[in-house]
Amino acid sequence: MIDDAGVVVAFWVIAVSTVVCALMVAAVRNLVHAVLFLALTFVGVAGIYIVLAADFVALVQVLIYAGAVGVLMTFAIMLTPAADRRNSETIFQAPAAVLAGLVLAIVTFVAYDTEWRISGRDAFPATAASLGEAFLKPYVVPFEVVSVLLMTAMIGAIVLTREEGDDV
Amino acid sequence: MSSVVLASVSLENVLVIGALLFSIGLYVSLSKRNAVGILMGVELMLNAVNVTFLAFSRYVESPRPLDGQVFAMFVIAIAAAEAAVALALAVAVYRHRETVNIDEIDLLRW
Amino acid sequence: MTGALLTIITDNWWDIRDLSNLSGAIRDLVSDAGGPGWLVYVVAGLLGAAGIVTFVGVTAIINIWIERRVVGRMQSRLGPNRPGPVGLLQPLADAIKLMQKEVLQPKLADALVFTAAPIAFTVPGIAVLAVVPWGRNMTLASLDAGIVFIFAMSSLAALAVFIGGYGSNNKYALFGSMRVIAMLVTYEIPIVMSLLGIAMFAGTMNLDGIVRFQEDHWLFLIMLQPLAFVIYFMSSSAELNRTPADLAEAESEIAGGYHVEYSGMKFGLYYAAELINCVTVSAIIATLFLGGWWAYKLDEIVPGWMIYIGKVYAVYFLFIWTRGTLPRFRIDQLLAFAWKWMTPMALVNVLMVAAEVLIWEETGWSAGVLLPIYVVLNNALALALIVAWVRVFAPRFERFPDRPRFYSTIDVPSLPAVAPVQPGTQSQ
Amino acid sequence: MPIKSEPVEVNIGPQHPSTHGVFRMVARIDGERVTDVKMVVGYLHRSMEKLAEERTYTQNIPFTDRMDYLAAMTGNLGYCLSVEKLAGIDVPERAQYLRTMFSELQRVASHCMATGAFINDCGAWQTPVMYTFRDREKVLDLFEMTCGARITTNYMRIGGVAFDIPDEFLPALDWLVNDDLPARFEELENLIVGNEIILMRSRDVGVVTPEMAINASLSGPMLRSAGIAWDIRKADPYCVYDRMNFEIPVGYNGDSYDRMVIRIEEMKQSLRIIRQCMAELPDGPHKVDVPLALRPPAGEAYSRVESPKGELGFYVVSDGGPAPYRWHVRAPSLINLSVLPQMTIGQSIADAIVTLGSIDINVGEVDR
Repeated sequence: MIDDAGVVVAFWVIAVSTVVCALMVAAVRNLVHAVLFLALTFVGVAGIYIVLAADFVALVQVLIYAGAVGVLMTFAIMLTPAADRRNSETIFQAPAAVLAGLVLAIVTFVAYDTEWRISGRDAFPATAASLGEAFLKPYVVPFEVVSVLLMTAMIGAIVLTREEGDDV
Repeated sequence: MSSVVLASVSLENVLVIGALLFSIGLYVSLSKRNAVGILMGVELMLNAVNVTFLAFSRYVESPRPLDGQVFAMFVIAIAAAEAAVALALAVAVYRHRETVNIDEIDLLRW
Repeated sequence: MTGALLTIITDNWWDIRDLSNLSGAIRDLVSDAGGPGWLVYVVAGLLGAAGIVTFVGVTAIINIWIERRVVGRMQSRLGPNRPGPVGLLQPLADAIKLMQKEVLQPKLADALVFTAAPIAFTVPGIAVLAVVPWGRNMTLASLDAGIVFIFAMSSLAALAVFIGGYGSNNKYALFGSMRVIAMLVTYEIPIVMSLLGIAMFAGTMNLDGIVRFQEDHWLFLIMLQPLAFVIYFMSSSAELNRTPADLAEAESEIAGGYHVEYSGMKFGLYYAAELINCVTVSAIIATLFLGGWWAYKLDEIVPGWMIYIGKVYAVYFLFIWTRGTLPRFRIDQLLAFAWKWMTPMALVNVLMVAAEVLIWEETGWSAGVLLPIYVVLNNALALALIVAWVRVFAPRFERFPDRPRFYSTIDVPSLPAVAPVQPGTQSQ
Repeated sequence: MPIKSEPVEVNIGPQHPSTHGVFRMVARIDGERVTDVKMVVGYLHRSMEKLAEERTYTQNIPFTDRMDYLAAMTGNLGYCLSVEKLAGIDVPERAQYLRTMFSELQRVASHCMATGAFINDCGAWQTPVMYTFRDREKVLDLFEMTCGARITTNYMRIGGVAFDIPDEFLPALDWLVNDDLPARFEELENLIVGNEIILMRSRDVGVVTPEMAINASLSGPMLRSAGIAWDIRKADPYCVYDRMNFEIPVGYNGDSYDRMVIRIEEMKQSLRIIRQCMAELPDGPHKVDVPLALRPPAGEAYSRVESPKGELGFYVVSDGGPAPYRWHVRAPSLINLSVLPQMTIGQSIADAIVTLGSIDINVGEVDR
């Protein structure tokens, strides 16, 4: 339970603006604007992380999502022609909306229906060191697998985009 | 302070925010025409999942409460890799088909 | 309430050596007045933020003068010296001029992106200043992962520059944006790697903790990590768009790059933000490598934040110096330099630090014995690597000598005799 | 399948920090690489060659100031030489020496400008330009002392020079060429010759091969950088250059770096010539009297001088009237510029700027 009034106010402000930004991603016509709102959403989500006492994850979120993925997406948009920069919907708009609403309803129902085993503990103390420990002790195998995956993804991305017959 | 509605943030509140983000992401990824737009929806959903992970990590009784954060980190790492590959795919598809509109890319082979 | 006011007066809150006295006094005032705990937090945070924003505003203004004046001296001229005493009012004149200018926006520019970019470029630079310690107990937000915060903010600034150039709908601006991204992708790696050594030695990523480490072990980390300092300085000058790596602006090539379409106060914001970012990086260097507010025994006499600002300006002077003296790299040379020199060197540095920290922890020898040895070792390594690179790997142009050859006589071909043409006979 | 990239057409100029005036270079750029360059000249065209047909021979001298406004003295000199050749006027000895001295001083001033602007194009933030400007100012001070003008000197006259040098001129010149400028050039060389970044930026950038140079009829430092020893002062001596002892620096590779160091060495050689002129300067009249409305006999004359930019030639045709029948200027800037596409295509955009800077054009002379 988080009941420090400052944090509560911060949470609601951040949460509302994050959801509004996410809605703008769905609503705006211009793909570049959508990326910008997406970056704002990422920053807002990082704010929610901070409220949830995960400041290290929040910083990584800003670094990876808002910085890297945002730039990557803008880049991808620029590599495609100007005519394709609208963010229009397909014919699946209505079914998609229905499905999304359904998911929202179910998750909300489950969230309120379930009896959660809430622990009364305080926020975590500084998490960076304990996260590092977790990565290198119990989760060392997944950690290494992720690093291999990142390497593979990097090579894969290079292979996909490079010119055929390019010797470099 | 208790007289004010919403004076505290409960697990359910965070879960609903996560659900909202997830459903927006789902809508975006299902309805958008542009491949990059779809990718945005996917990223939104991954973020929503992360919010949920961290919410459980913060609130729920557990012997190893930090596991939620560790999972979130893994999700971020994999999402970064996925974004790189997906955008490379989008660029590659554009190069072959001169479009990134999903409804025009309807052949399994070209 | 009156009692609290009295404490503020009787307490030593005016002691400028430690501004946390002031915030403590305010905290007492609020809690004595019956304010809730979070209000103290908010008030102290707002005050700190106000302080930092004030500092940023004042620095941006002073730096305009300092930079123009110092560079002027380096260029054997005076620099601004007309408005006010020794030209001190020049920044004011600049600001008034910029504010009076019409804010132009290209017709086909993306209005939202075009407007948002300068703001998004300014904010991260200021935000970083929140995590640096200004003095003992004078950190606005003592973040546990302060170094990661620095990386996160610098990547945000790059996004801002990118979208600004993209939104201008100008080819030069687009070139600038593309170069920013290429440089960001390349230089993020050496920056992260170079600061990794610092975090490993200090055992923390908290900037307060790093300063405390330097205080405890009685040395500046630049002595332990000279190579990291060189790498960080060079990469951040690339990230800051300052010569020799100001490719994204490249006045002489792409006429200003990403801010070529900006005018009036929007340009002023870019201009100020560049100076602020430079101060921010100087502040990071002063904190991580130069001991922050701590300076041996000096910080017992002089207020810590004064020492700190002094160090920040010392580093800032280095940036002005490079700007005043060096020509610019070409983009491929700069990227090659980052990939072929900085990244491997940073990796070598990280390995070296890892081994040293491991020895320190495993043997349990006292820091007083080990650290001097490490200082000597690391300095020798840095020197050896730099010299080796200059001698072995640097681009060489020995195919041709630097100096031309000289001829005192030349073969004169005999000029053919031409019959004079009478005027009027020529065809028009 | 290759990447379908769209080449971008970028207007470098007419308003651009590095085009040294209103010169426009329409570059087609693929990524950072220049694939095509179109040059557009004429923004500064003032139709001087046509205007000259309406003015007397003496009235035309100011036009030559305003062609290469960074080297007005050599412009004056070339024109006066051609008219003297046409009219058969002998110039007094003292005037010959003064002309040599001033055209060498002008070469120092112009090369200072060229070197500083070139380093500026390499991206140094105006520091070298300020240093070289400081030296150039001192030369211009001497011009002002002699003829009252700094840039558009209008000093040479048909049959001599406009004014004799004042008494305080020679001591000032002595200080400049013996004390000040050698130290300044040494400082400049310490700063830029062999500088790693400048080497990286200018070696193998904008290469002119000897064949290219001869085919395009290049001249001046552009030609000499390609390894061809050619200098009008040696090949076709005018004034008193045949009595002077000096050397011409010649490059190896024809790249931008060679052109830069050749300019620096030429400045030193100019100081050598000036010293000899000072030592040998004879007494006597500084000009011969020439009728104001000079009517040279019908005929034509071409005379050329080695201006800082290259071979500056003046072709004058007279029909016996008070004004030239036809006047044409062989402007080295324009001709040196003609190889710009060959030099820049295939390089990156940054190199193209450096190449343009190393040619040292003067748009006033390109367009006339």
